[in-house]
Amino acid sequence: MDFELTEEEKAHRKEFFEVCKELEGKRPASFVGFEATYEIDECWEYHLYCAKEFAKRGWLALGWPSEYGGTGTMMDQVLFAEARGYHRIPGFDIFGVQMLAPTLLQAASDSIKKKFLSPIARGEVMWCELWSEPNAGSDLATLTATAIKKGDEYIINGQKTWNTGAHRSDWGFGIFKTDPAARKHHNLTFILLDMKTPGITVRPIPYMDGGAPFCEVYFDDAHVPAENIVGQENEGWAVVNLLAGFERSGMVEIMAMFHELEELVKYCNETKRNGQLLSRDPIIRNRVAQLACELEAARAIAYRIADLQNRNEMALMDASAAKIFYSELGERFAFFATDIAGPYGQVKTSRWAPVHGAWEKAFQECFVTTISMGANEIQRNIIAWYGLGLPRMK
Amino acid sequence: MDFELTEEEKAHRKEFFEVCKELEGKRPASFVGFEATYEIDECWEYHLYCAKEFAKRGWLALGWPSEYGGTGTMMDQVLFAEARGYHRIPGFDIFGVQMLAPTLLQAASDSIKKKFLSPIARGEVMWCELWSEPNAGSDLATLTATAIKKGDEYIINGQKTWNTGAHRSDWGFGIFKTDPAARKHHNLTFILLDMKTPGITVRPIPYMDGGAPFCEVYFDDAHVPAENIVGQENEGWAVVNLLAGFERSGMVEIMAMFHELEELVKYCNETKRNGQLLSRDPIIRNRVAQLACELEAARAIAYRIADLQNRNEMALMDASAAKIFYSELGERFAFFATDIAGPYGQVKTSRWAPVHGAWEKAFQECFVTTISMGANEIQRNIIAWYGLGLPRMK
Amino acid sequence: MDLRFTEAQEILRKMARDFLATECPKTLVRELEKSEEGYSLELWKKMAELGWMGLVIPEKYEGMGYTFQDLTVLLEETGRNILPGPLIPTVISTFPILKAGTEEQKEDLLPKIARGEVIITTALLEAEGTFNASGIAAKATPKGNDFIINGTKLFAEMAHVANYIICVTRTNDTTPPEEGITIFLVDSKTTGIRCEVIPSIAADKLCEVRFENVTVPKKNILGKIDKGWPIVEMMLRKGAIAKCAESIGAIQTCVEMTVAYSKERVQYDRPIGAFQALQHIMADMWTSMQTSRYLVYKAAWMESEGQPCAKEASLAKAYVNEVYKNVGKWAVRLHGAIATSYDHDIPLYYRRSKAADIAFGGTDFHRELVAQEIGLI
Amino acid sequence: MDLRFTEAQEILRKMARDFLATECPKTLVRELEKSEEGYSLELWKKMAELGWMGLVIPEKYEGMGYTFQDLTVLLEETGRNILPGPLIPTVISTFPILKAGTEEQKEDLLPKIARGEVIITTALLEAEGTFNASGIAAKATPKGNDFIINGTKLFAEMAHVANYIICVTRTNDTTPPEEGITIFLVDSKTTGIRCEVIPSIAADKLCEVRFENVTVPKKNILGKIDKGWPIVEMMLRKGAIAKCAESIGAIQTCVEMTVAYSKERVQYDRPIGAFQALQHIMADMWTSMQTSRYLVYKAAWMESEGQPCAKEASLAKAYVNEVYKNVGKWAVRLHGAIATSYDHDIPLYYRRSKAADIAFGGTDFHRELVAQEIGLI
Repeated sequence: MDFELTEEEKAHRKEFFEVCKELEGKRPASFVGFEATYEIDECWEYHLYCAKEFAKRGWLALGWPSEYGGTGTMMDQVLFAEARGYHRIPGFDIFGVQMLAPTLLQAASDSIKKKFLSPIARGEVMWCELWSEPNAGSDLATLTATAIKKGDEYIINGQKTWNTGAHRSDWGFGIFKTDPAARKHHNLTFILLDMKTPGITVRPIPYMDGGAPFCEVYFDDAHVPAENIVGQENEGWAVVNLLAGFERSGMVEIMAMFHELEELVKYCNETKRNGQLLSRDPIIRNRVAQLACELEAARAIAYRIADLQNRNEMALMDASAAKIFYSELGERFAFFATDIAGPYGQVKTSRWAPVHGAWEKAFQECFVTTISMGANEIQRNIIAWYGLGLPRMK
Repeated sequence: MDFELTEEEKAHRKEFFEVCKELEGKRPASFVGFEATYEIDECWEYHLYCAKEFAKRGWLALGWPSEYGGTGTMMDQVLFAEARGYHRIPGFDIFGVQMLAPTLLQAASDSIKKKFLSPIARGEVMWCELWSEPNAGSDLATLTATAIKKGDEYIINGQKTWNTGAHRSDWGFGIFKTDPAARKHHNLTFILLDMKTPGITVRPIPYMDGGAPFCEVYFDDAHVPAENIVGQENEGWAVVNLLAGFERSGMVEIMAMFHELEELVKYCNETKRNGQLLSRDPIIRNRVAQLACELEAARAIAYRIADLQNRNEMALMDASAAKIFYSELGERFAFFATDIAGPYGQVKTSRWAPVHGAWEKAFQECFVTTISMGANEIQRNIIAWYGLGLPRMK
Repeated sequence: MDLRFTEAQEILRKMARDFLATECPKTLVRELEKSEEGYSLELWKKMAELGWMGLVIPEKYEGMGYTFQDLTVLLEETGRNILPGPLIPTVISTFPILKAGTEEQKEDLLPKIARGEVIITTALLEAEGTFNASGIAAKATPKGNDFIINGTKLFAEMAHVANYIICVTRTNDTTPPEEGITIFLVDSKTTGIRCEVIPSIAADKLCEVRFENVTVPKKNILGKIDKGWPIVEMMLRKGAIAKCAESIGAIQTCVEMTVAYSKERVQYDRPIGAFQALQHIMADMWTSMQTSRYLVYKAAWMESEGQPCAKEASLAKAYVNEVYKNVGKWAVRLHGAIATSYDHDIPLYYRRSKAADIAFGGTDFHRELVAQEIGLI
Repeated sequence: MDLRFTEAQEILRKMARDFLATECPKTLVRELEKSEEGYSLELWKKMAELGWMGLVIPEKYEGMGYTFQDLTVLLEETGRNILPGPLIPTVISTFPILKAGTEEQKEDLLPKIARGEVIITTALLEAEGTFNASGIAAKATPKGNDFIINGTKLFAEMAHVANYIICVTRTNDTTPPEEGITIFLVDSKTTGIRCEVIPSIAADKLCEVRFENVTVPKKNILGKIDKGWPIVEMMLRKGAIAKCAESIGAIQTCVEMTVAYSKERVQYDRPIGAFQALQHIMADMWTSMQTSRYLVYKAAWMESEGQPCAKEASLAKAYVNEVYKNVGKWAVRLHGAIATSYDHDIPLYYRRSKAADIAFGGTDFHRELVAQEIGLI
């Protein structure tokens, strides 16, 4: 067993960190937490800028086959994620680069690959995911939005919701009922669509903290070319499951928390309460240390997942475990950091707020990771049913 | 809303505490935790002695109708429980006095009441419960031990298990299948039986810590008079449910923990580590305080239950909540106290053990409360289904 | 012992519940969050008509003469519905006047408070953010018949609309921290006072209040010079219990809404409330609510009866702080994405769980008080 | 990076697993718990034949010359099966000899250890029960070519059967506590040593060892006079990682047994493993196991590579301590009453979770080390 990186990997990692650190210097002050990417104009601009910076180095196509412009290895993806997470740099479209691209590489026709991969690698087209509906959250089998084929087009009607950044994105990939008569799991098609298509209306949903990372998307006779599908018609379920496997790498979030831990330590080392530095309070020392333990445990399992993926092995259970663990660690971190800050823990971004209000923001935004990307309750089912082989109650 | 006791209640409470305190002085050193009652001869003798002391004051019949020798009120039961718990005094047979007696009062024939209540009130007959079987733990509907009527007797065959103190007890009450052909819940009869009946064999089960509070009981053609049943034949399920309602008062356990908390505080105030009293360690102060909060919360809900029961109102949800809460608090208490003791936390009763090894013992015996008397998972179902009205999955 | 509400309390509860349901819908709550004032004058006047601000003020000062326990019964309802505005600051700031005010101060202020004409708040915390006396640095210096106050107070709730501010100052820094504290009743219009709203998670209009050479007449001292800290402790104790009562109401709403939603929301062909894992979480939410409830009721009763209850107040606050945040978190998670929306009611409660935690002392502050009370030396 | 075991490690694992399954059934474990010695000489000899005690001893001293990581691979298996006896005390006590022993000491002792002829343990803790240097009061006083040791050591595992005791003594009490510590290699047969077994939750034969005017020749010092503490720190670090590896194996058994039992045990007409509330608990048990596992592997790898890893060792120990106790607790609860029986295997693991927590430093001890390592001043 060997945790050592190769010399080449070390060199790459160094470069990823250097570039990200440099980009950090250009980050707008309003960028507090990744959700800001979608919420604030200057943050979205920054995202696009970073994307270009990454693209020109080939970093949006790490581990891809060289015929589609790929560079580097699967391991580079992991190391790059570490750097982006630690320095909290956007520019990496999780929908396009992380989820769609590997799905297309495995499941799409040549023409689709040729058409869509290159703009993703160039950081030119930003994507959103069109998954959930008001009555279909965790349970995608009850979707109702339809795409009815008419000639060489699909006519799309219905509503999607909780679409991260849909109001910013150029294109979307989604799943629609193409054969309302067919049986469950064999009536859905995975469709790529231009978000500027007439008949598509996007409305941001105000988030509890006043931001708006999520949207509702309405379809009213939106016409989409029939060629823009991935996989077979009515067999989109298989594509969704494939894509879901690329969805849950926690490395970015974990490394972002590492940075937050450093900020927390700094805050404790600099802030006095009752005439004593917070860092001298044994209770705080004890709890911050426990956060550090959990964070290191999260990173350890993220490496385990990377190791499996590097060998193209399945990481189903570990990925679910990691997702549960880092997302709930995020909750604990937010609760604990706002506690440490005392009365300042409730202050929103302003001159009174510690660390730009990041902790108060985290207190509310922690749900983005626990609820999204397969709610943790679903992840626990996955571990129990598919991992531990426990019987599924009918 | 009024938490004040009446003058009479205060006087009774004072007397309960005084007598229990006096009895505490006569307690053998080997009595560490209530389970010792059944495990150690001199502790069982002490139990019998205390029972007589209580009986002569009428305290084993508190709240009973006067025709059966009852004294005092339902509230006195609660106050008496506080005193016994706080001073950790046995002598109160939870099976006979707490569970069986009120069941008989509500559901038994006059002849049964006449025959069995008085010996209970006099502290002369000790009871055990014959409930679970190897394949029927939480789910009593799958019981298999049979009692087949033959003339004016039942012939009992089969096995019961996890019977607390069965090897010490004079009589047992149990539930047996009397009509193997009838449908579920209408084939069981609630039977009282003399544990000296030929054909009954009792074997103590060694507990993980080396004690033996539980037993297995084997029935091999044991003949029991048919008159010794409570309720109707084949309708024992209703009696079980009635009895279960008397099972879950946590006041004794909660008050025992209050005493343990005082011992813990004393230990911290007297014990140095790293040249400093444990009580000066802010981490310990913080955690002991949290235990105190939870303990007070447990006592508060126990009073709530007493208040409901005093008015003959149902306390189903609250009783389940209290049981979950105090039993898991017991786990936390045991974990935390053994942590505070550092390396001494692992020491069994001996000259090296803090507080006579009570915490090490609690580390193992905490399961007696979480698992027994309706495992906490079952209690959570009760709250969810019957309390919150959540749908039961088929 | 009778742990039921009295008949009068049941009437108070029901009236409050009905009133708030009609007069303080969640649309108004959200509107007030975004408003500058943070309260509705119209609603405030109606509350005054119901006697809420004067609930614990004796009848001779135009109050209702109710008990502290009755107040907590009301606050459980305001917490249940959410009632933005200066009710708690005003009511809690009334206690120092009742306790330590001169007859003149009482006669002047109490009727106005009861009539809803005067809003009061307390300015206690400063830069260090501690609830200990050592954190009080704002200085009051005697000058003739006046004192001159200098310093900056933080997190004074609704100070921007208050008519009076109870300002906790240091008048002696040669003594132990608790023994040099003096409390002033300050007219908020006095020259030298500047107020700024700090943006906060509950949008509850916590203010920075700067005192720059603010002249306050000696007769505006509440209690005695240098002897103010016990009064602050009394306010913190009553405030902690009051906040707990409010939290119990909020927790109950979170539990009820979550249970109700779980019965309606269908996923995988059944209401999500049929899933055992979620059932057990809801059972735990209920259990933590119910264990909190009687802990708080006990403390409220003791305070109401005038029994010493510093321990009980701190036990309750330390416990309920964590329960509210945890129940709030699970309420969001069991609702799923829908409850992350600003327009949903659950996050209104969830965000307030953090504010409630902080108000009148956070968990660790109260745990330390508990540690002292249970005899840890 | 390749987080798979090497082929040699897989062979070691498999051999250990098969060997222990045959040679160390749970009946033997329970028997040894009740025995006076606490280990089986027969088994010990077989283990020696497999080279376990000499695993990390260089080949020139008749050892196997394996790495520290290989040792943790073995210990994961001994933890998985439970192996009572002095393997960990002996192996961990070997490191000070390897690190600081003279060539003479090495040549004398290491082959005997490797051959299973010598059992060693370490006597570190004293009355205060702290793992800090300040807790070392046992005094070693020079006298000619000897030192005279006086003091009482506690919790020295298997000292009652050890041939040698590594005794950590104070030789200077005018310096800071860490700078006056000297380590002696003491023959356990020396006059003045008395040993008594302390009854403990894991029945792992922790001993009180009293030193009364025990004469030890100067040449038995390990390392240098007054410079022993860094060696203790090294032992605590390696011991912590070793104990974590053992714990991971135990945790895995608890998870596997619980999952398997839940598939078999039928209640309410279905295997209890079909109940979602229990499924989620088992999913959490698995998650905590797996997050622990790679944390421990990382620390073991760093230690094995000679990289500084005080932080990683403490991170792992602080985390795994709690995971093991918690998984053990849930293993009992999900099995139900059956697992409260002394004759069931689960409580063997559960009881050991408390002993594992304490060995080489409890959770709070290691959290404090972590706090220092992450830069809290």
